[in-house]
Amino acid sequence: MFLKEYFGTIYKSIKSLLVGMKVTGYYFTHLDEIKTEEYPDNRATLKMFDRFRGEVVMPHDDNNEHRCTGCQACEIACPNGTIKIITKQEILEDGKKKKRIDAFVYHLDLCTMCNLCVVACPSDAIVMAQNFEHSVYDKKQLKKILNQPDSKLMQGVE
Amino acid sequence: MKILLTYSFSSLATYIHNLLAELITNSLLLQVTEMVILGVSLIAFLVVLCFFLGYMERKVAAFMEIRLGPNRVGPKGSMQIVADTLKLLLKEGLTPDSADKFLFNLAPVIMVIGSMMVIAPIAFAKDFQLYDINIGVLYVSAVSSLGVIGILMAGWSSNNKYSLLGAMRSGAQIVSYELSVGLSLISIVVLSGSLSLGDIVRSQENGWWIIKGHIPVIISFVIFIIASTAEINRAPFDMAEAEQELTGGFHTEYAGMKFAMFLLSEYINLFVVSAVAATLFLGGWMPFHIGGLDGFNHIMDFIPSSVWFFSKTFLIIFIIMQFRWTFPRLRVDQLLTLEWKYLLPISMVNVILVTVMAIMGWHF
Amino acid sequence: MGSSALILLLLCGIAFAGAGILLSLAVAKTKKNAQKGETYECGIPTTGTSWIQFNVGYYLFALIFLVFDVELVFMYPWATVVKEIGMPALFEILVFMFILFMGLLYAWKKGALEWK
Amino acid sequence: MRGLIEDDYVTDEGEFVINIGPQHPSTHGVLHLKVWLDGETVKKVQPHLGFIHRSIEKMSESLSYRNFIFATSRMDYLAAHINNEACALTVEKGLQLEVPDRAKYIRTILAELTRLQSHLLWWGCTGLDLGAVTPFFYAFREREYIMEIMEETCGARLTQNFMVPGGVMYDIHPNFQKRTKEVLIQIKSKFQEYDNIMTGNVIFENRTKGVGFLSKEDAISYGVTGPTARASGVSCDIRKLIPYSAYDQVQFDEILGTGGDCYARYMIRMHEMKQSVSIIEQLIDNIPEGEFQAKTKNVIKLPKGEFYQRVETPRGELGVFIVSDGAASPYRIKYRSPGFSNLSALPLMAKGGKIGDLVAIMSTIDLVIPDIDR
Amino acid sequence: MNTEELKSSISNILPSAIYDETGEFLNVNIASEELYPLINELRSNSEFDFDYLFCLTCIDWKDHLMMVYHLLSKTHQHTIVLKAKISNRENSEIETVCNIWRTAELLEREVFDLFGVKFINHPDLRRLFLSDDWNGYPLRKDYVDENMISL
Repeated sequence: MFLKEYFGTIYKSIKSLLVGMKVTGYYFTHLDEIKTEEYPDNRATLKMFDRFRGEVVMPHDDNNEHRCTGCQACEIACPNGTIKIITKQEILEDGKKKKRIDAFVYHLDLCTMCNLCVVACPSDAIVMAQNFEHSVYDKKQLKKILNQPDSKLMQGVE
Repeated sequence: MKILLTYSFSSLATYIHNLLAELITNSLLLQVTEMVILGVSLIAFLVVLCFFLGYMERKVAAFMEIRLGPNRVGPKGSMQIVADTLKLLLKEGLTPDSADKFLFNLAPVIMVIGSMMVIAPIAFAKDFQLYDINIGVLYVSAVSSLGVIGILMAGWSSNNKYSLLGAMRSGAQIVSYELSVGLSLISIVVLSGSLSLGDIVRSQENGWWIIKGHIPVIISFVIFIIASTAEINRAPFDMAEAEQELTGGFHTEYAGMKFAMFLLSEYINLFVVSAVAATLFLGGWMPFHIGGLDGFNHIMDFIPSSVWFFSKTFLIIFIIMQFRWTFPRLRVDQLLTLEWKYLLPISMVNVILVTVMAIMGWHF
Repeated sequence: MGSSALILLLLCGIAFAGAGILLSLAVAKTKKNAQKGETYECGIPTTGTSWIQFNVGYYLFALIFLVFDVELVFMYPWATVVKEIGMPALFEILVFMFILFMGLLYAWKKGALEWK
Repeated sequence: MRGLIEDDYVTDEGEFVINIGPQHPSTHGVLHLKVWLDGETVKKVQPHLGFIHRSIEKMSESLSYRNFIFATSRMDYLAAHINNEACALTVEKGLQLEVPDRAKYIRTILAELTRLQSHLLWWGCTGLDLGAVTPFFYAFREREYIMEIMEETCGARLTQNFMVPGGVMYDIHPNFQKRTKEVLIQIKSKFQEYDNIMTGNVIFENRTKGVGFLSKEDAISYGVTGPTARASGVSCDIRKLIPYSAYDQVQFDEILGTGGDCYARYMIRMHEMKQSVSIIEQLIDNIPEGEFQAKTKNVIKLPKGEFYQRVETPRGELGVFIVSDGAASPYRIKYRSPGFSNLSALPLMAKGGKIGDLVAIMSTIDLVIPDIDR
Repeated sequence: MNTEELKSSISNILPSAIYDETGEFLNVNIASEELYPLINELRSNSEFDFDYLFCLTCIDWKDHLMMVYHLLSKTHQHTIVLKAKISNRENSEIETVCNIWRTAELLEREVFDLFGVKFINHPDLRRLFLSDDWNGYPLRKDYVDENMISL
């Protein structure tokens, strides 16, 4: 009885070990199963999903116009204080004073890509970009001003 | 073709000797020069071997883990291990303040010596053997266990608790598995009737022992592979290192070149163990012969003996590597249970079986 | 190549390991500070020395191993001649092995083969 | 550095005290365990926490009800989605807001995908902790498919932040259903492989069977939840007991074990993966049409009161306890994290085992350190 | 037991308990001195059998601290919330419950660490997350951290 159990254990053990080795052996002989993504080399073909949240950007059209009215909804929505909107008073052609953004300051180093600012924006002025290569040598470079120099508010956006 | 088939260690040595004798007339100087050449070529061989084994291990591991493995440095990443060695060379070889400094620095040297000494009786090809010791098998099993001294020394002198635990584990482990290795070696000695590795290879002229000796020899082959994997501290028996438990075991405190020496000796040990297994069970450099079939044997002879030796050795190395990348690690008490309750009794009975087989002539 | 090979290998080992370590000493940049000299214990200062009386279950194994290893060495000379002597050698080793096996069983039943 | 005062380290003569963590390969993060050893045997374990304590509870007190959800993604980062869901459910409970069915279904599917990927990662890490490196990569291959689904629909791989009070942030991606079904087929075909390389392996069985026993009484008393408790026979699956989201719409089994050891915990999780696959299969084709988000006010204010929501994360029961004083941000938030209670049972389980057992126990109770420290 | 039965049973043990049913669970408000006898009864009496303490926390109501115990019975599947009011804010003390539910040991250490409530008879009352030389109790409403950056 003891011997039967003893050799039964040995048989089962060796069998289980061989079954395990079969799995690794299979992958060793099937190199097409390799799943490595050679990241910096596949940059050309690497396509991020369009919903991927990499950083906040402010799209500008060809006339260097953006849609940000400076309402600060995103600034309030942001949990981390990532966004700081600096406004200025601008005198329009008809003489009225209007609040316009001077600088849309975005601290990428504080951002957690939670998307709440994009959701909060009433005029769809900011979107999430798919760029994810953010590493820089100096942390200060992560402070970005999203509106381009001399850009204007798009016509019809209030 | 002729030269390729008939080269031997002695003819090569004579050739170099003659070449040097023309240049150097002083006989002592001549001998020293020859020794230096031999020594340097040995070291070069071992370093290249270790580089290759390191590269092979990475690639084998990578392919089993559905990865590509090293592929940046050199063609197909083959220079990766050279780059790593350079990195280790440039690293600061720290010695902890509280360590026993002399033993701490001596341990890696002992490890390397221990593993280098074992290659003396190994026949790399036909007539290509450093020293055919007449008690070769005994020598191999004696010297190969020198490594445990290095491990114990390293673990104890580090004055680190992980290291100490690792050293204690490997002490128990290597000491135990020594027995099974010895017994499975004895079963081949019984069959071939000689302790010399050269004789053992020649005794397999008409068939390797693993084929001639059928089941009992296969059992001792399996036991030998398992026990020697444990002897050289490789996973799943890497209790002394046990990264997940002891962060690095006996070499936790080692860095730089001192650490590289442990790595190096691990790879030399791996090679030596596989070479011994290939020699004893798979015929070493002996081509695949079947007793009686002269024509077939003759064709097999065309493949150089070194190719036979290395392909067998690397087959076994591959199997041991596959163990490492497939199995979880045993626990320290299970390790000893495996040896004392399974491998040792089985190999003891197996030796008797082999003896009966040898005396009755039941092998081919 | 005779026994000088062993001396050569010994020297090779010493030369190689020594040269490697010394070379790295020469090449590597060393900058010592107190933290580097500390014993590694996962980033927490270690408590006392590790050189204390230490309870490992393996002393027993070492003892059993000594017994078995001596017996094992006895078997090498026997193994070389067993084929020539034949049956008498087999009976001798059977008795020998039987006693050894009994010893192992005794140790097993005594619980000496459990790591505590 | 905390907990490093001298008298903390005074030990009896001849005792061997070893620190496992915070920088240790098998603590899965910065957990510090002080272990008293007798040879290889563990006499006593004392966890020291706080290395990654970020005071999310205090932080949430100054965040609005929309914003505090994102902070919980960083708690149990392997189940960020379920944490977010728990918070959203609590806020909805406070607002007495009816969530559209579509949102419920999407939440449930994503939660189960999260559970699946968390268990896959756990499976790989268990192998890694026991010394088998290769399974880790197999698990990651399948996990990567799930991460891709997450990335495509939620926009992020780990910290999805897809939950808003009242529903989900966006509607599902058009590829979502197709891709999910493909992944499920892929994963189902791999379960046998997992069994071959780990479950049936004799070394693995020896390493886990009978190791780290936790009795049913102890499990309840220590507040252990999730697969760890279910392995001891405690019925504690919140998805069954108090169904939330769409869990009342699906058929699934609560896996209960009896062993209470590492092997039982392992098997519970292996079966749970299969259950998760079956839950997703039941829901994926039946996502109802309609709104994916209920209308909420711009500034959410919870009525005065206390709201408690329990959900089942891959590690156990997560409780979100919100005390509101009627303002726009919570007065007090307490996260009852599963890992915290599970960890408290670790000293009990590890006592008397070997160091190797300690590692096995740690990996089978599936600790995620930020979840413990918060 | 349903809510009414729970209420009447608890009233038998502790007549001074005040009930609040506005929330999801039955809330029982008591004073901190009355806690231990009641909670011991709740655990050991097989009619209640509250064997599972699933949440233990503290709320700082500015003028007093309030310990909150969420109790559940695995056998009867009923839940109550015990709220013990600690009037003395500066020197807040309450009896430990960690000999009744072992999970309380770490949870009470957490409360001690972050609220400064001292648990009488707790076996190992030390800081849990913060360092031992930390000043103040961060989750109290009057806690001021000079290093804190306001966003």
